Amino acid sequence: MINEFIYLMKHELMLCVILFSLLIMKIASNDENSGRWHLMINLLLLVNLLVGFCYNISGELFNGMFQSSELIQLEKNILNLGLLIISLQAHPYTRTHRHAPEFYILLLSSVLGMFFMLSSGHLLLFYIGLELSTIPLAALANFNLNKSASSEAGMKMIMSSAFSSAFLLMGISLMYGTTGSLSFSEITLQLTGAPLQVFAFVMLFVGFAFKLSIVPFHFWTADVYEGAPVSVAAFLSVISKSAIAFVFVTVLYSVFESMVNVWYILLFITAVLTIGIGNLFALRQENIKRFLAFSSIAQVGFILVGISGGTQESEASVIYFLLIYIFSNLGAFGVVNIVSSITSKESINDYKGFYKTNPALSWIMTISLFSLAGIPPTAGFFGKLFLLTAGASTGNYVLIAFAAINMVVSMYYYLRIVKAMFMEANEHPIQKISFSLFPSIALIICIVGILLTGFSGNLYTYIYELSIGI
Amino acid sequence: MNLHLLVIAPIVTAVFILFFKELRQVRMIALLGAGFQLIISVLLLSTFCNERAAGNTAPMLFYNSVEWFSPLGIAFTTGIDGISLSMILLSAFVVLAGVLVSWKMEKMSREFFFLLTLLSAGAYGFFISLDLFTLFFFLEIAVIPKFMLIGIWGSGRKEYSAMKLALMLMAGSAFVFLGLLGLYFSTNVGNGQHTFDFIAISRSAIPLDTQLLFFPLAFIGFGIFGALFPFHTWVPDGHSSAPTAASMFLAGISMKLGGYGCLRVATYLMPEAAHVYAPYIILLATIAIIYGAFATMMQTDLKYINAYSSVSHCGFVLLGIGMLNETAIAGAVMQMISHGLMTALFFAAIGMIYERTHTRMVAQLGGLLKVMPFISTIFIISGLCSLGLPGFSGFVAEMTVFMGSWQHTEMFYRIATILSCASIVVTAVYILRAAGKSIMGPLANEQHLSLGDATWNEKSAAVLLLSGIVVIGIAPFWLNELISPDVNGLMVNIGRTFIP
Amino acid sequence: MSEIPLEHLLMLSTALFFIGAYGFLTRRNMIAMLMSLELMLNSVNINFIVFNKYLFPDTIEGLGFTIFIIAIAAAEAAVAIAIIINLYRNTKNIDAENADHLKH
Amino acid sequence: MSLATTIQLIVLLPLGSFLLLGIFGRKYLSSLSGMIGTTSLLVSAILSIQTAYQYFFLNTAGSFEKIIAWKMTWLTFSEGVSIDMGILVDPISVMMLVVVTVVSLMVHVYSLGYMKGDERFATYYSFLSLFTFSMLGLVIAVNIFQIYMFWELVGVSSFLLIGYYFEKPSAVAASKKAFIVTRFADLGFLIGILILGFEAKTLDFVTLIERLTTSNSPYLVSATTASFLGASALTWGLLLVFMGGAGKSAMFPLHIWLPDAMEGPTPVSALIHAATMVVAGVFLVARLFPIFSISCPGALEVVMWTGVISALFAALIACTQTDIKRVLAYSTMSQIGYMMFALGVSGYGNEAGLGFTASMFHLFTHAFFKALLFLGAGAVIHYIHSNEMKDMGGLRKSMPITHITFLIACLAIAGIPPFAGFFSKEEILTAAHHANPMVYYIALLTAGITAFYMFRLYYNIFWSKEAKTAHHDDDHHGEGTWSMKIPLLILSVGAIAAGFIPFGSFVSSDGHPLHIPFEISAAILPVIIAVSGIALATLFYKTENDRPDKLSASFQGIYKTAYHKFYIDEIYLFITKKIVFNLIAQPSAWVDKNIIDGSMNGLASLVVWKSNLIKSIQSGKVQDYALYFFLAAFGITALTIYLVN
Repeated sequence: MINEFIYLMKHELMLCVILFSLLIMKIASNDENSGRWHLMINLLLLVNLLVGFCYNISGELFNGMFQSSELIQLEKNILNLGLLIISLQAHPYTRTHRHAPEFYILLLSSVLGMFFMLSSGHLLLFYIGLELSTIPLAALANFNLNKSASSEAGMKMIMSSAFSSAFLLMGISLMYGTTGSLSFSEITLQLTGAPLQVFAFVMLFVGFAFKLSIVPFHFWTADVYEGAPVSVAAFLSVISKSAIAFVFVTVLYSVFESMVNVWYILLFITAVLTIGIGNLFALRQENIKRFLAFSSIAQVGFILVGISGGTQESEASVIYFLLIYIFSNLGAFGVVNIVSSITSKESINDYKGFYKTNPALSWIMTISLFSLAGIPPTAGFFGKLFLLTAGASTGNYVLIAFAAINMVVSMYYYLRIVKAMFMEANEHPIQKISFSLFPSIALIICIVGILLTGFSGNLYTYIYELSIGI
Repeated sequence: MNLHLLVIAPIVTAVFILFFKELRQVRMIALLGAGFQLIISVLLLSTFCNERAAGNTAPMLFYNSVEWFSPLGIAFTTGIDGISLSMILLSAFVVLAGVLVSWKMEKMSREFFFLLTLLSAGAYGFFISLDLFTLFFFLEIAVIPKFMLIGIWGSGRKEYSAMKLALMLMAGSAFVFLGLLGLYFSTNVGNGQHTFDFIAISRSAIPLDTQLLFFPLAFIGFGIFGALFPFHTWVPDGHSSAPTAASMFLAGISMKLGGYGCLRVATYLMPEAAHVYAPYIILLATIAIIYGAFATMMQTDLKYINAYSSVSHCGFVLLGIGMLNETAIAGAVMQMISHGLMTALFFAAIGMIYERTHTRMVAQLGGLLKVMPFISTIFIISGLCSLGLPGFSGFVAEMTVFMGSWQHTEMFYRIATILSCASIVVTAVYILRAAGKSIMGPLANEQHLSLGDATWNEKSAAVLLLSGIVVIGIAPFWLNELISPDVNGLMVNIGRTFIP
Repeated sequence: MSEIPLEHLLMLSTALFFIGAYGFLTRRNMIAMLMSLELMLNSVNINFIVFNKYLFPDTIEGLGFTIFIIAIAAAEAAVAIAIIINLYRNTKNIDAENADHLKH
Repeated sequence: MSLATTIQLIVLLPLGSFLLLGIFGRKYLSSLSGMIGTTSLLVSAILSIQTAYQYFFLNTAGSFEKIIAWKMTWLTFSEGVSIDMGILVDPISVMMLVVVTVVSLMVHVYSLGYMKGDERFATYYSFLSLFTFSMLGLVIAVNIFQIYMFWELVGVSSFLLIGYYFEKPSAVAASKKAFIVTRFADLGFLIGILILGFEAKTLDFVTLIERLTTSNSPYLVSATTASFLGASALTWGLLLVFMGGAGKSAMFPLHIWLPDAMEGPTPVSALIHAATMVVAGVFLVARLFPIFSISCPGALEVVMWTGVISALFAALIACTQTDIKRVLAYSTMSQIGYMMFALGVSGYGNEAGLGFTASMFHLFTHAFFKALLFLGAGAVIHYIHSNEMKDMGGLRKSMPITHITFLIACLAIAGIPPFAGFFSKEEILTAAHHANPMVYYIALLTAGITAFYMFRLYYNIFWSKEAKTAHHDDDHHGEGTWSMKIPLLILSVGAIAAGFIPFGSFVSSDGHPLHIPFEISAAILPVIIAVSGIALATLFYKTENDRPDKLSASFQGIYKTAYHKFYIDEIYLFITKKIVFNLIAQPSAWVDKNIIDGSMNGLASLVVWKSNLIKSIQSGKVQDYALYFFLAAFGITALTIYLVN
């Protein structure tokens, strides 16, 4: 019994252990910013990642409120991996920051919230997890305490998320009113498709949409990314997005399965909007963080296309894509992180002639961007095409055609940066940057991931076997 | 014989290149790699011919399939027939020549040769894959290196052209992908599973309305690669801004991906739709041929001249395909090969001239025959080849297309054919104008007197390509024997709804 | 004493929700915005309690949820106010209109 | 040696020397190249004469059959339809073998002296060999496509040789003109081939002719019934093929390239633009003659009129030209006109086929005296360093051999017995007389004019005033080396003797020997006219006087038009420059640049414009965001509920 409990909640428990040890250290020690300390925390996260892989069993706790399966644990492991990469990349930033431990505490508690959300079998736990993952992020967005942009970002984030959670709660309450239960299994049985229920569902959907920054609920995204520290922006765009997407797929496919006609319409509309608007805004960005924000919005649109398929392939493709997306996006953010934390240059024009001074970084950036754009042989190619293939299974080729054409548009702005780095001259290019071990490890992980994940058909097959679909 | 070698060899070469920095080492490795590829392809040819001679009439030889993304019905399936084999040979020739002409690429040589080799890997992969997804994968692999090659090492409005090329080709592949998805979902291998397997799809009867929807997508998609009017505008800019080797690859290989795809994927897999759309294809092809030729007349830049003439010549490929009969399709395949070699040679010659005189403007050139006899001779020869002189490959290909086209008795087809024939006159006009001004005539610029003739590497590149051209031109029968059985094979499918 | 019908209470909560939303959208002062947010959350609370009492009296899921909402709202408000204070430190005002340096 | 190997050798020897000289000539054996080329040609000339001897004299059968000595399938289009390479031996091909090799040999020898010291000596000889190879391949073709291929090769080697002095813009222009005009004609040829091949389902001459001549054969029936614009497919096919022939043979109105082609070295003009290549058109018509005359007399009519018009037209122009090579060029054109209409008036089979024989006969003799004329002119130019009559005169003393031979040639072309031209021309006129009096009288007139302008030329060169360039005598090289004189002598022997060959017993339309009775009565009138022409010329040009100017003044209008070649060139220029370039090429280039490319770029800019349009919604105010959120939430709800129900 007890060890089943441990096995099922091992991810959460592990995180709690790290959190508390951090708290204690914060209280106990006074030189929390030494290199030793950073090494330690990253090692802890590595351990955390590795622990995630052992004893994968599926079951449920607290009579169904907390449930776990191999798939969920896989997703948690993916998140852990991303977390590790981010903490490695954050090194140049945190090393110079007064409150490094708080940074990690907030980060980890947010991840903890995501884990709860992932394993939630009950709307209450889901809600708690959601808030737990959101609120610390708002604080993190504000982590450059004396930068006005940063605090503006934090403000925008907390305000909009609170506003959206009000809608989410409204949806939950109505769902409760119409089904008489808050646990997913119960709700599934009670769905009738009555208008009020549809309304409730749409409100839930909106809550998700906000977190996934689906157009038209995306407005906070770009501002927050721009204002927040790069590592936080990376976390927002990769980890929290993937977590929500995982939950989204499970909720749609297993809980609201019978409402497929409703959410297909929703997905169709929002996917078109998300891809289109995301691209149109990404086209005209000059700040690279903001650019990445909008590009990630567009990426979400593709995820929606994949989800709309509703088959086992769809679920597998979405998870597979998110894994690849973590590598690709973190690769790009990693470079941006290093550049901005060392030279504090964040405009795309600053990257002109980048190749002359930093060939390695430029290649990493290029490969990551190619992967985001879906250009072979990078993994992004496979990820994106599988999403489209999954989406096409509904026979709605209009959506697919739209997405495919937008892939070309996105190609333009990704290549634009490559062009800036390789082809355009610049009298004051970014100087030669030398950076510490941690970020380079992170970047290497990303590149290896980008180059290998795509070709590993077995990985896809593995995910495919775990996933259920409708 | 394992076809994977064709893909592995370039990739290994590319990886090796990354380990070196000096131009001397890098180009040596690239050269070895390219030579090795050529050797492989020739070996492949011999084994292929033996197999066929031994009476192996399987549609695809050296068939081999490796599980990849089995849930999605994607496998790494490879195999070749005469058509793809000839394409592989073409690529091998062009790659080797390309490496040779870019022998003195000082600027960022490592990256240059790396991308060049990667590009060839894409081409080989495309020609050997029998799985539509893999095919598409390699098709796209062949795009982005071009973007980098043009954008970094190009000349003129290089960024613009590079971006334009990349975007248009990507748009093309987007269309292709939609077409492939249509095919994919119209297959069924039990319990709702679909497959990308080429042969399986070719055997499955695809409903006509599906074909009518997806044939245009696939055909236009590949057509953009193959300079289908009016989606050809990347060709002039791309070719003219690209460095010599890249232009050679573009014209010699990339545009062939398009033609090959139009034939193999679009037309072969969706024959009924092909018959429905044939008139439109022929219309566009004819426009491309005649209009491309006339547009060429007005060009003043040697590379633009050749680029536009490529539009015109690739029109013959699409014309042959659109005619949907055995002779014409055989002609189209021949034209692909011929055009590949010839245009590559032409671009090589132009590149050599440009390297020396630093201009490509016809007006600023003149009397080069006196200064650089070899290069000028090469220039004239490739010009003569492109105006379809007997003894060179162009003649064989074009005549085959014409003979095939003439077999349609409808007035529309006849007019299309006559117009296409008329283009050979226009071709003669612009080729002779270019040659007459820049190669013959009085010396335009006294400084040119000091210029030297071709170096050994340029000579060998030219001779390599020239040998291909001449061999096909003198003895077309072997090429015909190589491809015609497989064209027959294609016709079994394509002709299955042929309305005489 | 006669019981208040469910509909009325629902109307109340709905009204409260929209009043809150209106406040959130119109008030310039961020603190005021937070307060209107509280209104929205409370309307949700009313929903939960009402549903619980009228439709499913034999469970207490709704009531439990309410408690959690209140708690989390408090936490949210705390963080929000902290951030607002920080913003005030940096820009010397807490007018939502003026916090628009990140845009387009 | 078997017939096949002999002829293969004849053809391949020049090819060999072409490759040898073309690849290694410049560097290694530039001095030897002349000898190499000449020897290889000598061998093939001997071989071809021997072949002719075998074929004509050791032939036991009563008639001369078409023999396919050797044949291979070169490229298969569809079953039955294929390009074959092979050797077709029949009277005309054998005759042509002899003509080509002999004249070519003469030119090779002549060039040894004429081109001596030229820096691209080797290239020159390799081009000559290339031409000879292609011409030989043309005459032995078994397959209409084979003839087309060598046809093109001949064209390109002519292009290369005209443009041999590539630094002279005029030479380059002339070579381009020659190639493009003939190319245009070949377009017709090609389409003609497509039509004939499609109708007859074969490209082999023998089968083709057999299928399209045997009455009520299905092919013939379909070919004659399928009609387009009033004419049957067969007529179209033949006319288009003839268009090709007319282009090569410089028939009106496709003749404009021939005069300019004189920019090439004179020996080249002698070989290509007088004796051999330009008669390819005649040869082609002769090759397909059975089809013309049996199945499609209409087309033959066209051939005849084209020939007649060209003959007269060219003769008229020739009277006014002052560049001696151009005069010769126009006389060539006019003589070929003779051959053409001779074919045109001919029928098929024994007696009716007189015209055919005559035409071939004239082709044969013409080759000799015209080559002779050109080589003579070459010698003169070599001596004077000018082509213009006004720079010449009184050269009979300083270059006696040239003078004599040139005179012989002039007499021959003027048709004075007993020289070669007399016999052939006489036959042609007889044939025309039988067939069509109209043609006959025009032909007579032309004969007169021919005699006139030839002697105008002759007197202007060798008599009349003293040459301004007489002071050359000290430094000059006389008449040139013996290598230049020997060919003149040999050819003049030909020009005298060739007429006595009983040609009809060898070459005839159907292969059966044809005995042509020589009737004095018919010969008298032409001779009188020719003599009067000569007399007139003597009167005007023997000594320097002002009669010519008076004459030209009195015929002001006609003279000017003739002098300007009837403005044909100008018409062509108008069509190409004004219409093709300005109205077709430029617009298409413009459309491509602006409309098509513009639309592609327009797409891109449209997207950018859109993105600028919507940038304002990202206002940066959190409350706006909340508002959008609010509206979107309820909007989507409403929409969904609406769509679901």
